[in-house]
Amino acid sequence: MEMTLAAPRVDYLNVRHTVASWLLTKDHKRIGIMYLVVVSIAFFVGGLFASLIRFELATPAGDLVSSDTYNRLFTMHGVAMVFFVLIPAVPAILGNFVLPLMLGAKDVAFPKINLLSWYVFVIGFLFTIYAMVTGGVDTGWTFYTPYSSRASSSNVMMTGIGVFITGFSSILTGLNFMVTIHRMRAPGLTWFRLPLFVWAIYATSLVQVLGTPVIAITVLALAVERGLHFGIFDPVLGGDPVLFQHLFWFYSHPAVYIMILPPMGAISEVIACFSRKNIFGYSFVAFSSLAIAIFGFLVWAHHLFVAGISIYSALVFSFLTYAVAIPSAVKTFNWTATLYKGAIWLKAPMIWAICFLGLFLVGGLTGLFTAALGVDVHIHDTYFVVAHFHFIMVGGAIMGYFAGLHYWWPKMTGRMYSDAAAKVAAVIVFVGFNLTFGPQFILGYLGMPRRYHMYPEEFQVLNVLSSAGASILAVGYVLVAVYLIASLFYGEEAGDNPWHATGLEWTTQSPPSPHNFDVQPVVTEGAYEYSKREIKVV
Amino acid sequence: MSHISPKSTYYTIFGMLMVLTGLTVFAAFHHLGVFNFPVAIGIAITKATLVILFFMHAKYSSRLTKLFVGMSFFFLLILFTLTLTDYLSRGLKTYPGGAAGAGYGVRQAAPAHGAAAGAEHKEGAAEAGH
Amino acid sequence: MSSLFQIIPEQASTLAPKVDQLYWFIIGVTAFFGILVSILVVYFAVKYRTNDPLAVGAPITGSIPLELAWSVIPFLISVVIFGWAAQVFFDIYRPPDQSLEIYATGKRWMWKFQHLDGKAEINELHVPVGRAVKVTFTSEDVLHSLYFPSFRTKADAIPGRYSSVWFNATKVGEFHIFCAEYCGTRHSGMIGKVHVMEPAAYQAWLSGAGGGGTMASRGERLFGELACNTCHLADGSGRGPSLVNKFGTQEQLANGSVVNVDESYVRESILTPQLKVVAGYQPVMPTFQGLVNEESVMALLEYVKSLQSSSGGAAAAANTAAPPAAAPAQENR
Amino acid sequence: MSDAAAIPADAHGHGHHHPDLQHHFDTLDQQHEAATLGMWLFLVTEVLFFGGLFMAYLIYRVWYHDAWVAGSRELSIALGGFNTVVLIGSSLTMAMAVRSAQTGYRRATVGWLIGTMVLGLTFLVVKVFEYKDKFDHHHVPGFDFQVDQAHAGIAGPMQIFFSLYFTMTGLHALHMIIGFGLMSVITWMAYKGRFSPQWSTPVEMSGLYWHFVDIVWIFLFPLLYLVDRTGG
Repeated sequence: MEMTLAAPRVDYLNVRHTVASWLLTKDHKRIGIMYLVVVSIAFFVGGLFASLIRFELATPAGDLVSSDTYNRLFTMHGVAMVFFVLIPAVPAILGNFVLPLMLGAKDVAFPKINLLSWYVFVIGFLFTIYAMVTGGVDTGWTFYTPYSSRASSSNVMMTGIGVFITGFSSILTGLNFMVTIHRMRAPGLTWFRLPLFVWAIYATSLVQVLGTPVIAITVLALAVERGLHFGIFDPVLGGDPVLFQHLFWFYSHPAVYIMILPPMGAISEVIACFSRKNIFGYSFVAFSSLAIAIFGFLVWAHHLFVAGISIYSALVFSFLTYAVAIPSAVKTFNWTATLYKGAIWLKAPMIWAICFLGLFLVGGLTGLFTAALGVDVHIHDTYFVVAHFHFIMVGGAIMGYFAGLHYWWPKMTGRMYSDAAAKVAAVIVFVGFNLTFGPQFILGYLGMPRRYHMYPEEFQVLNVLSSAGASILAVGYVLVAVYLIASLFYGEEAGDNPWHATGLEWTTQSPPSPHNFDVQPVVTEGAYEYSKREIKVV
Repeated sequence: MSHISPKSTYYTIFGMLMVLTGLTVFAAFHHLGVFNFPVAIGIAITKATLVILFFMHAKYSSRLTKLFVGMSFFFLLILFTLTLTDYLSRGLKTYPGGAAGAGYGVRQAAPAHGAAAGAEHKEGAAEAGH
Repeated sequence: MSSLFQIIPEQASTLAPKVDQLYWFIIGVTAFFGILVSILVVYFAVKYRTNDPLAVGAPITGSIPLELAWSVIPFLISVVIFGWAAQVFFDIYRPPDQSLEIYATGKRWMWKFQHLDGKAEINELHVPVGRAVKVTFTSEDVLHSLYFPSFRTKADAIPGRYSSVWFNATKVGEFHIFCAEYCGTRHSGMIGKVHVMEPAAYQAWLSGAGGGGTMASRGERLFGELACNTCHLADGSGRGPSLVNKFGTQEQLANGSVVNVDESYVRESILTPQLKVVAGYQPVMPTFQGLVNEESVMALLEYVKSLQSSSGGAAAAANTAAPPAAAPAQENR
Repeated sequence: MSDAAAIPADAHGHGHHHPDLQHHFDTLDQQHEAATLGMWLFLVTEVLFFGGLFMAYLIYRVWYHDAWVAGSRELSIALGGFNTVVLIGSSLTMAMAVRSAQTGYRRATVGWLIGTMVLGLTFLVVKVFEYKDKFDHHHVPGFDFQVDQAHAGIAGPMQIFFSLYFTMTGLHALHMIIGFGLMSVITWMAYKGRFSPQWSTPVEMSGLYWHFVDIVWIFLFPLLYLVDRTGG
């Protein structure tokens, strides 16, 4: 763009301008931006479906769309949001952009594979979009057999292929990051000097590498059953549909941690920075990420408590589920304690982070209800569960993603957005979100099952509240898009380190040069040594 | 850089793999009761370990590599054991008894002309095609 | 029913208060921690706020005792919730011995209930108040889930096997039945009403029009029509084992293992008879998969269950004249 | 991108940089370690990928043992055994190819690689004949699946057996075809003299992949062909 003084600095954005220079780039920063574009499109698509769902549910009757359409709407909402927004949002966008910077590396370990995984992602997305525009898919994002393999007449195959392909993108990204973290750290950057975001990304990558192949094979088994009429889960032949659910959730529960761990990492960065403090209990927060990733693999069958598993097995999984709740609780307590005696600078990213804390708290605590066997029988597959996982995935993951995005936006673009607008947006989203999903807890306990197109009239009041909240939420998200895009054109220059943050990514220019660092950085201290700066008495 | 094994190591390992292959076939033709399966699996695991350690040089690799190899099988074991907590305590022998209706709407019921046709048990690819 | 301010559904079964008590307990625990953390976050954020970007916070890096405290205390509370919830769970999934039995099948998109005396109803279920009722059900097509919110119980209907829920209704009235597992187009239309009635009214309803023989008698008829009775002779001299007094016992199988003769085993033996052959018999029974629907299987099952001691004689009659339609069944075995 | 412009200048400058050292690594060693680690991580995902099917196999094998025995006996132990020998042999030739590359024998590398490819192709050809046999005997699920009279009662579970058989061996064969493609490229590179004792990473990586494919078969052979061969 236009620069005022001196010669314009070369950065990763202005080094070349051709379309080819973007599409063939191996620069992790440009790839991160390209993910940002695609994920934003997917977020818009998924959001559009969500709005239609909430419109329809404003009245008990099915008066806006047909049942078949409604079923396609919530399925496509789920597929778009889970596989194309939540899973890639923080790792592939923010992770790609800042991870090598944080490590003091020139790039990720395998830049070509990094680009490949973007293309794989886009191809998977195109397959899914194609499935959506040519009739959609109506199985629910969970693809339960035998409905998906035999009964559904929608585009299950095409969507399955899309999800399968996208899985490889996720695997390749995770693999790339793991190797990068192991092998590309700057001199002096020991494991316990790593920013917590890196720990979170590492834990996430572990889940991506270990879990994703299992869903790949599960979707593949579904595909051969549907396409070639093989029978692997087919009860007519003696197969067990519950086995599909086991395999599906072996990935899809840990996938929740793919979604929430990286935003947790981003939150650790933001909270440490804007409290001007070491994160409280650094090693506990760091290891809790790993613990969540590993324990996350031990709890999947809590999605199956009423699905026909043995009651003894349910006991085991319920207990393990409580075990995985502990590391999340530890994180929350540590974040809270970090604020204590901090020098808290309430800039926009911090407001987003505080809103994250509030929503994640609700999401996490309501997990105690769903993990409790006796209560879960009642609330399973009701709106209670819908509300619970939206609090985690939207209230937690998306809020955390936005906190991180606001935090690193000046680094990514070199421009500063309107702080006031960002704070207002955070509050609007927070309020709208609570209004949307708060009533759904009550709806769920009252017994309204999820995926219902029509519902008994007594549920209308709460549904109307929820729909009203959704419109507020939509306003909040649109506002974010508006001021972030506006900042590209009108935003003032951010400077290299607008937040006065520690961390290697803030030592280089904004936007960073194509090679990240002019001089190889050497690390001599921990990640959040704010207190070693000149002390100003608070 | 990377380890270079003498040729003789490779030939020895190949020989052992051949012997074990012969052994597993041999075992399959002998009635060992409940042990047939564990023996077959045991031999397969031994063979796989030989390949991993020597052909794939895991024996001479970094500890991290070894950790990853161990990790993959550890998580596979988690998948197996925790799924089995369900199947074992359901009563491993109680499996679904086939669905009576045999119909999902798109698939026709089994042959109509009496139970004799059940012997053929053609699971209709043709009917299910639409 | 002041639905506007209602936040829990009506408690209409003995299970409901148990579930709700636990629910309120967890609400109490979570509210405590939720409010505590929220207040701390807001309080710290306000108290320690500054507009000076160069200010730094106090050099605190952590505290092991605190970490231990907030790991161990939540864990202990979790264990309490876990234990309590497990107890409720067992109550939900273990029906009392003397339950009124009702069969149901889910198919897209309706629930069909069958009473033992032969009455069948669709998307309606009449039950007496104050008596334990056990619903045994399966699905004819895809997954469904039989959900009684006011009774706080549900279970998935899985094609290929039996599930069951039980409840003891405590209130007379009408309550929802939902399908809770997504099953396609009219998933949200797969709903119904359970009518809880005074025992007398229930009896009156039962003896009303409809019916057409008890389930067991229908099963007996099928037993003849399908020529089951040509092999399963009551005195055990047939090509198949006698079924008299068989239900609820244990059976020695040809492969050496032992199986409980329960609903699942009877069902499986009708549909896939050669998977578990009783010791001493040849695997000659043809499969009835595709020849009988789930309702007929349930009728047959109910008939087998009725063959206890005294009533066994009915089957023992073993009218040797096999219906011609089923005759080819034995030839190729 | 500027790095694209910067590297060739560096690389062809006959300076201290090896031509195959990518710009974002400091040393060939670091690059080699990263590649090795990446490949092993990829194999970790492969283990779990096949693991899902093995899980299904395990459950159904215990449930439907008779069907498993019957299904297994429809498979040719001779062809399966022959293929096992062929594939383990190809692992040996692959290991030798890696060794030759590491020690800098170009012709030997090419020779061993071609040997590996020939053995791999042999395996696939045999597999084609096995598949054809299954089609002829109507043992392919979904394609007019039939079993003989004696097994009519376990036709359903047998169909599950064959579903798993085809999915597992099909995926394995697909991996071999991919490996074959990889190997063609590597052989060409070896022929062109791209590898040296300092840098033979691609050969080593292909080797790891090929050995993994071999390991999968080491499990598939006893699990599918040798369920129980005692008695008639």
